[in-house]
Amino acid sequence: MQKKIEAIIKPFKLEEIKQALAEIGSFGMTISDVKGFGQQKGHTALYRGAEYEVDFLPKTKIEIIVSEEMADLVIETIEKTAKTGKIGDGKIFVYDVSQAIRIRTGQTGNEAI
Amino acid sequence: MQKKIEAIIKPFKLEEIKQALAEIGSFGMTISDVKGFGQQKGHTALYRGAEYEVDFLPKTKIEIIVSEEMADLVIETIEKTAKTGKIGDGKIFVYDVSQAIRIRTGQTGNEAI
Amino acid sequence: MQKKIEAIIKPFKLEEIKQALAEIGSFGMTISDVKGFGQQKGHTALYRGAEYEVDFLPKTKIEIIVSEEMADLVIETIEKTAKTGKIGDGKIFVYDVSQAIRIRTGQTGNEAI
Amino acid sequence: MEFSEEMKYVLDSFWLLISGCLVMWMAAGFAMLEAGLVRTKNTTAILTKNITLYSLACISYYYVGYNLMYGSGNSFVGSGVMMSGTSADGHSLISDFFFQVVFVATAASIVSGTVAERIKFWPFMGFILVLTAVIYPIQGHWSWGGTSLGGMLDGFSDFAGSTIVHSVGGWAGLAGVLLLGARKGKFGSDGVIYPIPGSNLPLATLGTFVLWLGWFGFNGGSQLALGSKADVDAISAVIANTNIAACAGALAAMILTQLLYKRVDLTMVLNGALSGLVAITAGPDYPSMNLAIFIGAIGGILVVFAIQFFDKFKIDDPVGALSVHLVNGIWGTLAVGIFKPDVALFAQIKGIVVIGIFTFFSSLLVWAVLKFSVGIRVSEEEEYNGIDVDEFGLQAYPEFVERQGV
Amino acid sequence: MEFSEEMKYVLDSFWLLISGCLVMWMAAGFAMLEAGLVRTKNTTAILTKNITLYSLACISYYYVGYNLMYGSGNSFVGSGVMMSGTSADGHSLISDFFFQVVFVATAASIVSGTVAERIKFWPFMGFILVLTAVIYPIQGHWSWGGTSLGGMLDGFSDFAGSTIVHSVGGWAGLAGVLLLGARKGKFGSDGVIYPIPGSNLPLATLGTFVLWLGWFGFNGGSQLALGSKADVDAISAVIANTNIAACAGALAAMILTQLLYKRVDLTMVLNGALSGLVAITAGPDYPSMNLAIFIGAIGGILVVFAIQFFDKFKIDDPVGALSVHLVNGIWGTLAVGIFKPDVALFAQIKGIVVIGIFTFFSSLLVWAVLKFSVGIRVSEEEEYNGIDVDEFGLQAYPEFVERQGV
Amino acid sequence: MEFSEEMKYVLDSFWLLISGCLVMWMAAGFAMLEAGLVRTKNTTAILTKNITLYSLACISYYYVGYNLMYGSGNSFVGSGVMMSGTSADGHSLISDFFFQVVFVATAASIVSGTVAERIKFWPFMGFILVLTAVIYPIQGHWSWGGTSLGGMLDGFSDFAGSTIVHSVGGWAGLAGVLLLGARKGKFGSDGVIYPIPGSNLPLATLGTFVLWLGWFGFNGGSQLALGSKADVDAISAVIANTNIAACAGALAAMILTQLLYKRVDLTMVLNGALSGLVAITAGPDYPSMNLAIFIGAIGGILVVFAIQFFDKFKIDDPVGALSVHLVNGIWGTLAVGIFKPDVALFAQIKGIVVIGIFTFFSSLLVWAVLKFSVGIRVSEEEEYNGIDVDEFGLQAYPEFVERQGV
Ligand SMILES: Nc1ncnc2c1ncn2[C@@H]1O[C@H](COP(=O)(O)OP(=O)(O)O)[C@@H](O)[C@H]1O
Ligand SMILES: Nc1ncnc2c1ncn2[C@@H]1O[C@H](COP(=O)(O)OP(=O)(O)O)[C@@H](O)[C@H]1O
Ligand SMILES: Nc1ncnc2c1ncn2[C@@H]1O[C@H](COP(=O)(O)OP(=O)(O)O)[C@@H](O)[C@H]1O
Repeated sequence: MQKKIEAIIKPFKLEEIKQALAEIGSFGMTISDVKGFGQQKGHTALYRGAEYEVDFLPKTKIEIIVSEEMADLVIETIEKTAKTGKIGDGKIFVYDVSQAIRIRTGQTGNEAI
Repeated sequence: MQKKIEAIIKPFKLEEIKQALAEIGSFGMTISDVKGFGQQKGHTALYRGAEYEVDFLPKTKIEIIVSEEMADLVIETIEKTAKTGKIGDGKIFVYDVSQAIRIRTGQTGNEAI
Repeated sequence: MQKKIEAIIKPFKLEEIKQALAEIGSFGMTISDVKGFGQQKGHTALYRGAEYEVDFLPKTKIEIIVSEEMADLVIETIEKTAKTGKIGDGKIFVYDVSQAIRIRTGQTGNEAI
Repeated sequence: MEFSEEMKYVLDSFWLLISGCLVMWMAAGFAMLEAGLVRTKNTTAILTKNITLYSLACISYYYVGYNLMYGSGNSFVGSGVMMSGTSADGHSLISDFFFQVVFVATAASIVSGTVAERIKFWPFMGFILVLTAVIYPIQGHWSWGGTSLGGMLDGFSDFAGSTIVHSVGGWAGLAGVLLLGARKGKFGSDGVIYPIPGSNLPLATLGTFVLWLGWFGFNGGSQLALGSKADVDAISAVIANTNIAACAGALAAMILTQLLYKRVDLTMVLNGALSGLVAITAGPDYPSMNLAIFIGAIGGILVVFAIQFFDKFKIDDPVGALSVHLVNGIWGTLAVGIFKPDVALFAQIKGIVVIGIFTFFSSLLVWAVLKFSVGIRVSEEEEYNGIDVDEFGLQAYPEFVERQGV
Repeated sequence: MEFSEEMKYVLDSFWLLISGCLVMWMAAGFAMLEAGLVRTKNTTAILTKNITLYSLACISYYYVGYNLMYGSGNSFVGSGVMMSGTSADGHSLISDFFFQVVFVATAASIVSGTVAERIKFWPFMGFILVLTAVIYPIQGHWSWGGTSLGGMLDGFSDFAGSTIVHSVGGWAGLAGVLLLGARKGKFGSDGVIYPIPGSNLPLATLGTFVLWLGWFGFNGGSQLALGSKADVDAISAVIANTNIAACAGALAAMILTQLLYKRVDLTMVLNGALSGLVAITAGPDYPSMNLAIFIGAIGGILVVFAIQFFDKFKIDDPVGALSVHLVNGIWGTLAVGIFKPDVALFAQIKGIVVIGIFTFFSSLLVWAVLKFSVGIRVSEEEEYNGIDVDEFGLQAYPEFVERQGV
Repeated sequence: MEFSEEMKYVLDSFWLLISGCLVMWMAAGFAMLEAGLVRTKNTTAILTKNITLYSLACISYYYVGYNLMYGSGNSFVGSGVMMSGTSADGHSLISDFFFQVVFVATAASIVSGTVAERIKFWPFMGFILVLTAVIYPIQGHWSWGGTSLGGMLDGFSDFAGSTIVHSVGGWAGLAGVLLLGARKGKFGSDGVIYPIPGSNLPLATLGTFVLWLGWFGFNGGSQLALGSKADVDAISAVIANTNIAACAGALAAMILTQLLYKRVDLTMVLNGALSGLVAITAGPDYPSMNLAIFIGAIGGILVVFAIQFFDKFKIDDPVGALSVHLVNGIWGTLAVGIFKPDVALFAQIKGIVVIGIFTFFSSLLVWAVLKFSVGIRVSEEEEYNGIDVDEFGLQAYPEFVERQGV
């Protein structure tokens, strides 16, 4: 079985995480731009004399599908690398994958990723 | 255990939903821009005399990870707030989360969210 | 129960897949822009005489929630249509959905999708 | 014709043509400024309006307006005979027409900014037709047309149009806004103001620079002659004063926003520069540069407070056109009365009021007729989706992903 | 030199310089217009082409073209001796060169729009080299060079180049398109047309305004003299007519698209304004403003139908350059034959046909040589990915997220 | 005044005004170029700086700089009495002031590009104040002010300011960069260079075209007279040479980047065109077009290598301003010594060195005072988040989604 690891991180940490993951031999990931808030809130901005709230902060979402065996190592690596110790560092969520297929070859399961 | 609540909504409902969720004490969410269609289809546009179909309509995706206990309340709140009664209001999908980690502290499970 | 089918494809295949799915009677999908790499790596670019790596390639993510019965047919259709045989064709991942709700009507389960 | 006379004729006409080209260029400036200050979803609409209103203004002013303004007629309105002949006294008649027509287009552009993001296209064009063919020319007939409205405007002095062009555009826009209402989501209950940031500040900055450049023709050309030492000296003063008033307006807004908001607000700096330009326009010829700096700086200060003032009264003016053109058009005209030796402040006030009342109420009438016949505002849904998609079927940046309510 | 003669020399040369600056500015207009009407993925490519083609055109025209065009030589082609000396009859020779060179660049810019989004860079530059050094100058030698091609073009009248510049650019582009084919995905089977919207309409609008302004130099400068009452009167008429023809073209396209599509199509309005400009260019000096409005309006109508026509015949012209420059270049030249008293329609037709055939077939030959030697079209994959990334390694908006096939 | 004398007065003053308008337009060019070459997150900042620095430069030069430069005073610095009177010898004094003031703004604009993306706003404005009120005028007093610094600069020839304007701007910027350091993330350890692509190439291209057009006024106006055959012939040569040198610079960069990188790099082509312009500026009046092409082409080549050179020495210059203005300012000034018959190369070198040393060290002093008092660099976090959000509270494109670290 495979696991999906979904990490919401500070955008500028992406490069570092990518390299750290390459080193432990995990390849393949999908990323996207998201916005969010949690304990870290947005800030107040001012436009032409009127105040307004910017609630959502830019974050990057990383999605990695790995085999169950690799999952812990990948999670640990992300955790370590993404951490700055400051508020807003982000979260990691893990899900079960019930099927994985490589379109080009039709391979499934761990061979697909 | 935690649940992931994924709601596809009309973009202009986001603000309202954010406030409604804050009131019931749920904080933390991640949003992203998506496009989609369902029963609500796109429309025909015209450019320099030639017609074309715009199939996908802009939607906002909200992702919220909550504890199992909170899940129903959050779902209900989104459902109520996002509803306009008109076609294209969107969907809510719920998934199991097998692990949740707060990167900054290493906390897991309900403490992570 | 419903399944979530998540396909990461080459962007220019989207149109074709949309049509193929319409033919087998699946409607409703959500798409988003993502970037990723796997076996297909990025390329080297040059800006003002300095080289740099473009690691991530643009991909499109399709998310479709279908009833368990339909899932295999949808997967097969995507697989067939998205395939070019060249590296970077993408992946399909499948997950369990624990709940699905149509906001407009409150319908749940297979009726919601 | 004697040689020296001919040279003067050539140079005077030529200067009108060059100035006219510069003023025409202001149409591009308005288009860019406004496109930069509205939201992406209404950008195609504002671009379309700006290019078509310029086109319509030129044609309607040719067929009707120019003669209502400069035709003999009576003291209220000109003759209405179509422009004819080729040479007027001392310069080519057509060069004069070309220079004048770009002015009327400027007045019309001001309106488009004020009513942006919610007006329907065709009623808007209808209003522009009346404004450029009738309203603007009639009040112009009194001042530049020389009739003084039967003496009422005696002594009124407006070199290049702080009142006659800019505040006329402002009054016409204000009348529209009052009947049109604010954009959805701009004003909350209990007096909260939700800012709606402009979508493309480089475009807005470009537009400001374009207007700034064009203004050298707007004010410089209003000398209406070039071919003598006195004329070129005057034009030099006009251009240098125009430039430095804009600088002063920008710097004043820069400093004031830093003091008020603890940050320099670029959109206010842009509006500040434009305010300096509008303010100096009524009299760029007489002041020393010191005074031009003062007049421009007051313009830059006024615009910041005016924008807050209009917001407070829920008068929603997306690009700040009222604060720039109406408020500073008035200020600039008053300044001539205060500072120019041979001009009476009272004559200036009378001019501002008479022209203001005429323009505001005639505009209000036209807007009202449009509102209660065909309607002037897009539907709520159209406004939410953006006028571009619903009314024009064309997005301004179709390939760029936009933030949706984020 | 007598004083009055010297003044005329000064003013005439000066006017060529100012006009040349305005026409040079049109290079920016084409760059912005085309960058706004292609997709983001091909924007760097079109920008690069526009700035380098202008540069190449100036240099090749200096070394070769100018003399092929204005050198004595025979009735088919000029002498080919490099431009020399400083003053021509009555004005500075270099000012004349500067004014002429920006014209050839204009013709070249038209081609870049037509073949956009799929042409390879270096073969394109090769074509531009031949066009600006040889093809354009040879046909220009017949008309503006004054040889009349041994009498064949007697009576042919083209004031500022509706045919000589605009339709020449159009024919050269058409020849290219026929050998190049349509962009992938533009035409489906069974006649379906998939529109490919331009990516940045503010840029396209800006480009249109820039061209409009530049056109005052393009047409006004073609009077080639300023220093007399007759000249400045003529220039006044030229500029006023040029302006109002553009207005009429824009309004005609506005009304027509509303009638045909139930919506005003901004890109058609932009093309309409440009069509009015191209149409008036063959004879902006003689008509009344009424007639100029008519000529421009027909231009605005023609362009709408021409775009549909080319689409129907699967001739893929991303920015509408053929419809604007070729079709309206022809219309404008015909209009002179129809309306100008001393010009025969038949002479106009002969000129259009002779110049058209020469330009089209010589261009076709050059394109064909390029196609069958180095190839002119990027690979399918490159076209899909965008020329910017694959050929130029540089995205135009690298930080903006774009929609991918959505 | 005799008629012919008066006409000359009119034309000379007029030409200064028109040229001044064109040079003022360069402020827009710098704003667009720099806004296109920085990242979206610092775009509001660069726009704000460009419009406010222009405004500040005009006012500080009026109150202080103009008289330090042109006032009698001693051989080191002018009198410092505020500009007064209206007509100077042979032309309007104010037209001269207007033309001069836009030059000082150009020098200041160069600095803003060099220190972009990390400088604090207010200290930057402080530096600009000193540069435009004191540093630029003092060195200008030696050359254009005519004192020759007591003979030290005898024989130094700089027609329109390759050294006096462009490399002065470059030296001032270089001093700033050395104290400011590179942008975070530009240079890795072990010599790796991480390119930071500009965010909006159409804007950068537009800026280049705007500068190109403005340069016709910059160089052409530096003839300072128009009203005689000799003058207009000179201006013709100046403008044609200016144009073709830019073309040559663009083409040289195009070819060189193809050879070096196997791709044409648009940003280098833009810098190449600008380099040709800077290089010809020291002497656009004397060369043949052949020579102008040569000078411009060397400029286009130099800029490519200079950009790599500065990168190698970790001197981070986001828009390439040092390579364009400093390096080619020097090259252009040397070229006059090499090619212009009556100019000694040694006098040129002396001029470059003396002015360079003075400007660099006085700038360094000012930057140092600012650095060690209020600080000149934004915080690391501010730099990461972008100056727009943190310092200006305003995004340039608030609705567009940007790539985050992708
Ligand atoms: N409950 C949640 N559900 C979904 N996303 C969340 C949740 N909580 C946080 N996030 C995402 O993680 C990001 C960082 O969370 P935050 O609480 O600010 O940081 P930290 O965990 O360091 O306190 C948020 O911006 C948001 O995108
Ligand atoms: N089966 C599906 N899978 C994934 N996303 C869907 C599915 N059905 C709908 N959606 C998403 O939900 C949005 C709203 O769905 P739609 O059917 O139009 O509305 P409604 O539920 O009100 O009838 C769609 O635009 C799409 O993004
Ligand atoms: N392990 C993974 N986790 C998440 N996404 C992946 C993974 N592997 C590949 N992808 C996504 O799928 C895309 C295609 O994968 P790739 O391996 O390049 O193609 P192929 O499967 O044809 O060899 C990638 O660009 C990436 O977005």
